[in-house]
Amino acid sequence: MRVILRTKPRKKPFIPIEAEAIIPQNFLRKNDITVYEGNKERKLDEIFYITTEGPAVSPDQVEIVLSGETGRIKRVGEYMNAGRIVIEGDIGMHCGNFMSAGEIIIKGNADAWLGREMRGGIIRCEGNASHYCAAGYRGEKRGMRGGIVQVMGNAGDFTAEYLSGGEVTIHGDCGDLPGVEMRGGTLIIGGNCRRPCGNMTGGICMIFGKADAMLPTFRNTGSEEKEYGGHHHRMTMYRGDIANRGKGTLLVKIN
Amino acid sequence: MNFLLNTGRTIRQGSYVERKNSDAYKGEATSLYMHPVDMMILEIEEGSHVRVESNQGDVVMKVHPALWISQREVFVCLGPYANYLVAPETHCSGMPDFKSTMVTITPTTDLLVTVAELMERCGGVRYED
Amino acid sequence: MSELLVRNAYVIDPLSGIKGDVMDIAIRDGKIVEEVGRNAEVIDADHCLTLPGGVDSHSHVCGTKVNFGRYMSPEDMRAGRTARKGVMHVTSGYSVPTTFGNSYRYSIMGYTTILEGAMAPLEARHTHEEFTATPHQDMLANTLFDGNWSIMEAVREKDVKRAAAVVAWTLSAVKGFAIKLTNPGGTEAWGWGEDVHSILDQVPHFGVTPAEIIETMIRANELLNLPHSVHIHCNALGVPGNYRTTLDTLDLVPDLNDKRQTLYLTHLQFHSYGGSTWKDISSKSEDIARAVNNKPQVAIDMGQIMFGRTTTMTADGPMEFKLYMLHHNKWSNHDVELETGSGIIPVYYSRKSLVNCVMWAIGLELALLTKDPWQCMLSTDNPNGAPFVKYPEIIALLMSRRFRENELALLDPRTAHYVPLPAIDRELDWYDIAVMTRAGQAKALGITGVGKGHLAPGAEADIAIYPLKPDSLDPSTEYQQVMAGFGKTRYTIKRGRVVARDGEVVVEGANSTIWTKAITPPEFDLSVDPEFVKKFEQYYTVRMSNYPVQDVYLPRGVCIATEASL
Amino acid sequence: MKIEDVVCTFCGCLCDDLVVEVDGRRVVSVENGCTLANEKFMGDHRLQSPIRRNGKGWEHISYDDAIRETAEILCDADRPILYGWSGTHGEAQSIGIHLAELLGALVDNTSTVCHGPSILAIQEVGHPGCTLGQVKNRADVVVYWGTNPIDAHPRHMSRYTTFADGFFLKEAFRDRRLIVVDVRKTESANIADEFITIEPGGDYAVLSALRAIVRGKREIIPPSVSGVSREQLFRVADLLLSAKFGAIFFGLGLTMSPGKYKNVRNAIELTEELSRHTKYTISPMRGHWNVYGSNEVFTWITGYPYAVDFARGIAFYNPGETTSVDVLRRKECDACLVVGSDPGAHFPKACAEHLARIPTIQIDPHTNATTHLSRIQIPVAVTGIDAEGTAYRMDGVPIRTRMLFKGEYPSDTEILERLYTLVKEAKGP
Repeated sequence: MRVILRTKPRKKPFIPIEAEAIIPQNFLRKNDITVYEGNKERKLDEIFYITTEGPAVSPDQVEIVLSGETGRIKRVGEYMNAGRIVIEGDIGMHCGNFMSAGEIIIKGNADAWLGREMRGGIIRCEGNASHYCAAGYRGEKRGMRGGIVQVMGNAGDFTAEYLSGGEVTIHGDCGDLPGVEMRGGTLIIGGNCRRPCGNMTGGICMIFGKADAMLPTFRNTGSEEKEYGGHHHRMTMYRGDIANRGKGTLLVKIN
Repeated sequence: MNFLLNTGRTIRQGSYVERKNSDAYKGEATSLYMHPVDMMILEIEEGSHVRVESNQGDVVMKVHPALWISQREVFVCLGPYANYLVAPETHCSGMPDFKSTMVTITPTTDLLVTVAELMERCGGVRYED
Repeated sequence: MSELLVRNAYVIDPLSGIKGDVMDIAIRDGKIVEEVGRNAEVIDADHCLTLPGGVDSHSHVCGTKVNFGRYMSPEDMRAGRTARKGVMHVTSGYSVPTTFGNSYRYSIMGYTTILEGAMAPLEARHTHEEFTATPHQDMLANTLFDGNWSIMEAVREKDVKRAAAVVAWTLSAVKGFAIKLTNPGGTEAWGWGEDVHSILDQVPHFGVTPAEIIETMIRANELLNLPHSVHIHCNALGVPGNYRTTLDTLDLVPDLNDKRQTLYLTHLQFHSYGGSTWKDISSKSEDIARAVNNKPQVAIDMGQIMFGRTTTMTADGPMEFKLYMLHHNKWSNHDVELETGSGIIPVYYSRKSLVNCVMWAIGLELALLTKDPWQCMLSTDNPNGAPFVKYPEIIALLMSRRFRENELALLDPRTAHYVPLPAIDRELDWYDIAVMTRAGQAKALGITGVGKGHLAPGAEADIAIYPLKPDSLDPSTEYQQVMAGFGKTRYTIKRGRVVARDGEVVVEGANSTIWTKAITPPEFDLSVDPEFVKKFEQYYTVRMSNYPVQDVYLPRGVCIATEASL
Repeated sequence: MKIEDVVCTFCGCLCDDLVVEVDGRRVVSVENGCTLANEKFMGDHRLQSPIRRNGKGWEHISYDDAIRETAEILCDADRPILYGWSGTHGEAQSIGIHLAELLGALVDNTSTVCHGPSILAIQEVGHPGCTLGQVKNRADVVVYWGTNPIDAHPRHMSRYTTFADGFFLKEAFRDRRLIVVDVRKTESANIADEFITIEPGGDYAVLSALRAIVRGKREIIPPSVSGVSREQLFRVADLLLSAKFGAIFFGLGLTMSPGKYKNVRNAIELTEELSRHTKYTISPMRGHWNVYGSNEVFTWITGYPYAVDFARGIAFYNPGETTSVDVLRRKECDACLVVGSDPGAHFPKACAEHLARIPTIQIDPHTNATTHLSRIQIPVAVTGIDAEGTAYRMDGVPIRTRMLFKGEYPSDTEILERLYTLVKEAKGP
């Protein structure tokens, strides 16, 4: 089954829409799916033109396609456990929160908290991701625990904060403090970043661009070769964060 | 010439904080503290007006020499003038970069504006007692 | 005049000697009366278990440290959220719910009176503000004196009367209810990053021992004729081998009061550990229960832990730091000048942890081995051992050996070597539970006189009707029903008004705060005592005139005034 | 009439020892106060009556009309925000939060642009703190990091630290060591035993280095960290460790610099590391007199200290998403109520522009920058002068502010109660 959701024009286009109901399993039965526009509950067809093609008997046979002005739509794919969501343009915050299986493709940019506390499945963002990509929630000790996040463009600050499992790849640049408080999993940064892995206690972070403002509390333990983008790169290997009894591994390309 | 703009509290700003439309408040909130060496480079005197410009906008301020600040850094007390230059980006922390705005400073003969005028530039309508 | 008649209630009212009679309860203007007119509103209890409203004699629900527990834990807040609905405000939180969350959840379980376990006098105003926002329960505040400089100076001078005068002034100023000693002497030592390890350790700089503080305060309390006894959180909480400190403390207790205990020892589970390290920790519940059984002048509460996530919070700052060193999660601490301290850390009690399994067993053992239910209250030291919403499960465990066996089977198999629980057959009955959850608690707190914990004419009409029919229910096997039944009343009645029904809160509520004022002779009035006034002038950072809690903070205050024997 | 032990409602020190002389509805003199207190109590620049924007000008309106219109605006909005709260007493804050609950509004307080990042840090690692009297009576090492108390909290040093004699420190100024850390040489730095100048944005690295040093890992420290020499770092670490009771105070120098809450977290973790060796506490220098009160009241009602979104009925909290600056920057909200704050002056320009774009109503005693951005302003009494209520000092100690005289203005509580009643009627049961 393919469900196409195209946004209708809105009177107040800047008010965010919360749409955690947009996940494949909810479209199996013709439920009264609702979303929120600010503090008002709306029926799905008040916000979208809806087209449904073909049948499905299980959520993994459902594909949802979102198009139009989708940059303010939050929480799409939250708790998704099967199927596929394709976003033709940009997507709002918290896309793929707690996702455990299935696939989300974003053809534009993703707003903050992409794949927050993700457990499994794949998110692929072809544009840029904003801050806290593949990160956690305030006060919680573990962020993303499993699955794969791939960002073809750049990501903002605090990328993969509290990463505990799974693999996050940012092919472009990251902002400040990627991998901060990281405790497991793998973070790969194809481009440049600042102050990577502050306070990390575990996991592996590899930086194939430049790492500015490296923190003074990482111990250089030699070098190693790593592959990225079809090439082998010589990397300096650091252990840390020493400020925090950390046993994480940080690899930075030798330029 | 480019500078890093830092903002913070001053006792005078605090003193006039409930009189934001007064000349006293305007005087303090438009005071820009700069290292004397930078003032020499810019060829300006104490009390000279400067145009301070960031990627958000520009506003006129009055220069005061200060040895307690490093070269290439300037200080303005927190308030609407400094905030006219500060970007609203918070890095999803909720907190703007109040202490690290890149600005360009050039001498000017333009006048200082009042808080009411500044707010009008933001789309407001001035209220006068 | 409003009248209500509860008909066909299966009543257990231990303080009135009613152990399970089907009867009617008449209510007029918030009080129990002999009879009401024919126009009274009628509730048919349909032979369901009907008890006086629940009383919790030790819970952390309001005040500086509780609120900090919320403040620092957005992850806990999101674990239990409800929207505004009808008369109910928004609630958040699981282990440290918002004030309305606490109030509604307690109310749904039939609780109508709660004692906040620890209030720092300097921050009392905060506790009272939160009391007002806990609208379904009448509230009381244990007031902390464990590290109080004026008290320790009086103890050093062996001046019991002066200690009593300090207590009298302070309780009256901060609208407190009773004396609380949390790790006496230890919280002052923690002001230097130190602790006391036994009741005979010296408190740095003050030249007194915990034992001296405890003995002095017990006598001061009785000089003031306060309704409750001294309420103690013993030294060395949570330390393997600490049962000796607890036994030493029990040995200090004289028998000074014929109406109630002379010392209330709280969350005794945390104080009944044998062994010398976390590796060989064992249960010493039998030694402790034996001492309690031999001393009718003491009362205790369980401090049961239940498996899962919770937040620990106590005035015992040094203990929380030790706990932090074990858990490495987050740690807050808040020392209060001249008075006390506090600490908070989140914990997860796991069935996979032998230590936690032993702790779990000890709490139950204490309740089962204490012969007289009036001496042992049901508690989790909410939220330290578990959030209070676990009470129904604890009740079921105490009433069903089978349930305990099923649970034991899920624990670390080594547990049985360290605890006597598997050999204990006792199953508590409905009467025992009624004592341990309200009557005994009201008696221990000394608030039966203001109409709490019983249903005799003149009592406050605080009533809990549970969907449980003791005539046809066997708690030993049907423990699931017991658990469900105690989790949600059919009716919770507060001061004659139905406040919750079948799990729904139906009124906004308006509670009272109960506080004590001991009237002292003029020569013991510390508000004009030069030494005492000097404390404020020189060492406190708040002026003496700004310290007392103003009446406006107790919109419905109930003062229990006593005549001090000074 | 002279009134003693008056509570100053200016900064988070909440000094309660002022002596204020009042003549009718006028303050005649203030003793014991700092410059800021004197200005606050002696000031007399109130807005006279409610005003409403009328095209390109303004008109005076009645309180009834102002409140009714405000209720209508808020009820009509799909994403209203209620902002401010730190400049009023707890009772008013409480009504404000319940109003937000009723409206399905966002509600946020000024911590959002002061110590919000400190709260985020505390939510990650906790907060080993104490009341200020602990510091006064015990601390032999005091650190001010990214804060300039002489300007922002003028009596902090004389009441609680450097110049305050305490029980265990009879001659404070001689017995206490003072460390000041800043990017510029502030007035406070001038009297420090040790002044550390950090390159802007370098706090995080310096704190990490100090943590490693305290852990005994001196060998990995490079010769210079963010402009601070290794020698000075070692010297400072030794000084910190020599304390019997150390007290660290930090300010916006940490919360506003790059990394924001991660700087504060690092400072807290340094405190925790030091606590393994000796007694240490850390405390944020809260700005507004009752900003901490707003955090407390928010927390016991909603579970969260600031930035709470009730749009979905439940309380949702996620600073960065539900914080005022972000919401205004994204042009999300369609109405704003400001109470006890001046976002026009203290938010970035882009936020002020959005406030001008939407109906903004301000409840405040004075005209300020936000006045010009508003549609309606309702003047109220000043808490601590002609209104009273609860305030929480920066260390959590609650103090009741006093009303010095009964003036002609209604209090925030009265206005908000009326507003709440109207909204409740409009929303139905």
